[in-house]
Amino acid sequence: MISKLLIANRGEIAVRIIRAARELGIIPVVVYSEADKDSLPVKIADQSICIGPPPATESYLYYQNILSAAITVSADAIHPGYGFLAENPAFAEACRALNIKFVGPNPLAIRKLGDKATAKKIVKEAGVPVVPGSDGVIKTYEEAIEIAKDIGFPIIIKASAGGGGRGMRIVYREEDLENAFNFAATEAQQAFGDSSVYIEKYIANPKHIEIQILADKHGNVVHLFERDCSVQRRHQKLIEEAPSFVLDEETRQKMGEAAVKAAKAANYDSAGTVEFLYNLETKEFYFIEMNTRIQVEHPITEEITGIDLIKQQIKIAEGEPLEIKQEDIKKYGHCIECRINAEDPSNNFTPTPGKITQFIVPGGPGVRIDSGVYPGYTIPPYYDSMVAKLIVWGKNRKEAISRMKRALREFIVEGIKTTIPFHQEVFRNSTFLSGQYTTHFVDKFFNK
Amino acid sequence: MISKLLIANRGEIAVRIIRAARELGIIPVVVYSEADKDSLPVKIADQSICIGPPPATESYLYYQNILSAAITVSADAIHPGYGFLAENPAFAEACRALNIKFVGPNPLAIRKLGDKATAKKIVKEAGVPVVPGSDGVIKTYEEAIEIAKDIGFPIIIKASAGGGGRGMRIVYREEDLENAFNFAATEAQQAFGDSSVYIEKYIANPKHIEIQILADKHGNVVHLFERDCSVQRRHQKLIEEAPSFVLDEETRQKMGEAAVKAAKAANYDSAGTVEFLYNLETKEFYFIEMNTRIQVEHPITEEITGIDLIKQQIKIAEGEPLEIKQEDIKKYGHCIECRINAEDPSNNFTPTPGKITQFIVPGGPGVRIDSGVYPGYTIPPYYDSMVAKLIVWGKNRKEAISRMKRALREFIVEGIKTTIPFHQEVFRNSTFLSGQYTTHFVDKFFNK
Amino acid sequence: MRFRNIDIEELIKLMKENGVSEINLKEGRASIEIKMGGNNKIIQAVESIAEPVVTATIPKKEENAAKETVETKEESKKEENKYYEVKSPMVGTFYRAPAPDADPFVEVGDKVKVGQTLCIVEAMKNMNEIETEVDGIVKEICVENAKPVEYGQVLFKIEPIE
Amino acid sequence: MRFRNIDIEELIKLMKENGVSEINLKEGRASIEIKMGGNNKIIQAVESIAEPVVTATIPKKEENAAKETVETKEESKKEENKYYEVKSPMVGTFYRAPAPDADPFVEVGDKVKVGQTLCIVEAMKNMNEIETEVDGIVKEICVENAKPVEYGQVLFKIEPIE
Repeated sequence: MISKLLIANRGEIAVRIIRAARELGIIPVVVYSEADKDSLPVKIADQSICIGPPPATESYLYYQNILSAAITVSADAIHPGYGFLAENPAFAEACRALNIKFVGPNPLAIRKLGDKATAKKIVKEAGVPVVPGSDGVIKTYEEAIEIAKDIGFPIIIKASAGGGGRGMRIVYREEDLENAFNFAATEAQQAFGDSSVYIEKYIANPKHIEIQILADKHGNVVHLFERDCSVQRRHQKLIEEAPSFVLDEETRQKMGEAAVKAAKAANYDSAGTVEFLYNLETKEFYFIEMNTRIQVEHPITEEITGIDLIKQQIKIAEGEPLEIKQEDIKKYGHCIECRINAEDPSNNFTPTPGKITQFIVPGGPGVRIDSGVYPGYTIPPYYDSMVAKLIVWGKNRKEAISRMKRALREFIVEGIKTTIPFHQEVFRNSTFLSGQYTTHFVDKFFNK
Repeated sequence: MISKLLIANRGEIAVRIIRAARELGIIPVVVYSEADKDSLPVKIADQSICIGPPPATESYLYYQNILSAAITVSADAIHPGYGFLAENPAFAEACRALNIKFVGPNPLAIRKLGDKATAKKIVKEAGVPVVPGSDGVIKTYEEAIEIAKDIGFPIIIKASAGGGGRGMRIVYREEDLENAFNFAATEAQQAFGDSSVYIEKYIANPKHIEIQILADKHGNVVHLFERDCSVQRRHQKLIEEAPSFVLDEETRQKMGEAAVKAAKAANYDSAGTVEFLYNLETKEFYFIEMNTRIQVEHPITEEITGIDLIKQQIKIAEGEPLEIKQEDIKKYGHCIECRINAEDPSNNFTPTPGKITQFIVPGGPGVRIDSGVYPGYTIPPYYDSMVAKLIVWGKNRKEAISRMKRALREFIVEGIKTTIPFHQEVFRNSTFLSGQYTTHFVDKFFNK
Repeated sequence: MRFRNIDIEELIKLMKENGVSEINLKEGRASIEIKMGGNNKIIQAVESIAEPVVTATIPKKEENAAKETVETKEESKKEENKYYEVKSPMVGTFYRAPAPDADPFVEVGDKVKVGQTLCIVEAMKNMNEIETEVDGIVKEICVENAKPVEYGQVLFKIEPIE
Repeated sequence: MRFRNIDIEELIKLMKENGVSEINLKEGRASIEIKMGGNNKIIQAVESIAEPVVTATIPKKEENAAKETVETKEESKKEENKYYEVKSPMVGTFYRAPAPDADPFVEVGDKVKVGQTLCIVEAMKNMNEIETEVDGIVKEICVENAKPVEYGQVLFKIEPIE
């Protein structure tokens, strides 16, 4: 059993972990950088300990002080939250060496799943679908045509060393492949000094759908349904909902089972998330990666299942077997989360750190707020720009949407600009309302 | 259909109704007294209209200005909230005469159920148990002994004109009855100038348990389980929970059915509450009265059923038939509400109006806040002392309690004293934790 | 001798020195009222008081709000001294004339006498005649005909005649 | 005779001496009302009124807090100027001596030279010697032996010697 838990994080997730620890009768201690002296987690924790100056590399990412803090306050466990050290296998190993429980999976699972190629290989062998394509680099056009025919058009050619869209070509017809292949290889050579490319099935209308899983240290794994996180801007999730409005029960079932398989294949033993690309047209899904941490959007799963994921995660770290069986996990209603950030949506989402002079959060039925700020708090410029997660439950998607609209409307934040106006626009958008939005949604409708 | 709803109330319930109205696409308009110019409902409503000076008799209780306000802003309905005009049949009649929908039951039902004797008679005839006793005044000892033998000891003798415990005698044995009867009659004569007394079965360990019902204008009535409201101080409820921890399924079923019977017998047609006295020892229950309004503690029922009672109430007022069938109403988990008041529990609960300089509400999983205040708001001295309703859900009572404790702990209110410390003490009390508390609980443990 | 943070002696001394007849401080939402002595020779003193007081007290954002309030208060107080305000005693609809085709009861510039009807506020189908309680000249009609008025809303400003 | 913090006799004396006709203090939400008796005259010394008024308006709690902060700031600034502060560069456990039975590295009053070891902070089983970066005299040892220290915590105050 854990009696004192060091929280190696800040902001809303530190507050979230304080809450879970307290409900379990565990004493929460937070670490903080000099910039976070007046933060909400420091204000409400039982104990807090300064670990360094504002830059994260010298505080929240600096193992030595964090581990030393744990030893100094006699914490018997560390919760890394998300970001910072959450998916760092070396940190997890250091905790283990110091006999401090790490609230997360075993270091080997972190390491294996942290490498995309290894992760893909593991889950593919376990029978989980991955995006079809060349298993590695393609050298010649002849190879390319063979694979393309095998997986079927459209396909996408990507630079191995790539990024940012360069060396990337989408090909819809066989007759265009040769030109495209040569073009992509040339562009890759010019951009990265390496002409290696690979081929994948191109999914024109993808949704980002992920499955929450819980795995204990005794081989038990359950899934808690999906989250649709397709409202993204530059790969940053902005709005998530659970369940997905477009998944049929059969696909939901299959995805859940695939996620459990993936977790088992990796000997996973904590709360985790298996991310899939979902083809809105064909209803096929493909493994992308597995996140070996609790996620920002975990509350929407908590709201539809009634299960407190952080408490489960802590109990797993204590070595307790899962008390929940798959057949006991039911979903009730619909939940949506809006990430309210200190960013100016009318100015390209520029961060707006500064003093929050007034902060009146929405309340009433079905509204949950996970926030690390308070009236009079100054958001420092050093870290992420999260102000609050506005989480809204309704007995169905229609009620959740009307509730989110009224909650966004009554949310009062003064002193800084936030993304509330952006969210209000999304909830007026017919594509969003239909549920048929893809990961291209924000680019398509909000790129002004 | 209602398109504009006038809210004839203030504080948290006005905010609650604004929320429900908005989620239904109805425009909420609030009335306010000069003392409530800066109140939260005025701040967040679409429209607001001043109806009078601070004293409630000249504002929130003053029909003419409220009705005139409704006409002036073209509201087609009035929601009275609780208190003020909520259970005033004449006001409901005036609304009807002006062709304004009253969000509450028909005036006749209010009138009948507002008179305790009439209400008792109606439900008794419908087969709902009432506290056994003399049906009216007892004149002689002979009459008294006959009734006492009939209903069984212990009995209580009460002054007809009574109140405050005077002229009241509990009698446990037949041989004590004559003395007690004479004594009570004499005391009643001295105290009230009227020696009339009546007899009731004495329930030594009563719980206040009430059933929430919903009745439409088409004869459909459903119940939404019970609330245990036994934590009271001077008949003011302080903490409520749903479901009750002591009720077995059979009794729950019977009480629900009795409440539906009572509502049908009174031709009730809105959200309402049937209050029962529950004998902790014998598991018998007795009708006390029916409240013909939405109640302060309605959120705990919303949380365990997922049903928004205010939205249901509004839809009923619109004439819609109930969309929910009894068999569809299920309960999930456990919910507790603490009423956080601006009162000093260390000083005999003296009200502490004044400026709230800091206000950081708890959040995270399972926490709901219904409040009418905000940071920087000054609580005026004219009305009730409610600061916030802290409503906490857990998958079972144990989780709800540990969650309530952590929520109470993280609730920060500065500038005024509140009842938070009182609540914290209750949640450490073993009698409360056992669920076996009665309406004597606060007097017994907190009367210092 | 101190009350909260106020040195009462100093306050009284100040009042005496400056001919202040009445001071009225509150803390709750910070309110100040200062009345100068006997002969009603207030003049501009009020504004210059209001200014430094407010700027000094409240955090920036609120400051502006407070300033406005104070200024409005002071302003309306000035006018209150100058003009008599006829306020609506009820919620309803404001009518300037007894009937749609009739002439208005009063126009700006009219001389009115105590008890003279200025307008009607219709509330709940009742036509309530609103009268002036001072003799004077109508300086402003603050509400448009047939518009809704709330409780306490200013309907007319009247310059009293002694 | 006292009421809360007010000496009533003194209050009465004050009123009498200064011709105050009415005083009205409250505590709940802090209110003061003072009325002067005679027909004193006004004039302009308005600004000097503003001063004490200001002190009066800020809510009590904040004022003290603000004051304290300011004071501490001023104080530590003053000391900063006077004393050099040796702060912990890491989180760990503070030891005054190289071994449990050894003598402390330094005592209050000791003269120290740049580079001289003042203490050890143990972090992750590493013994980190903390040295002074100034020549001076140890004025204060701010942490007890074997106690935990956080990042940036002041360990020693040293009066520099030129």
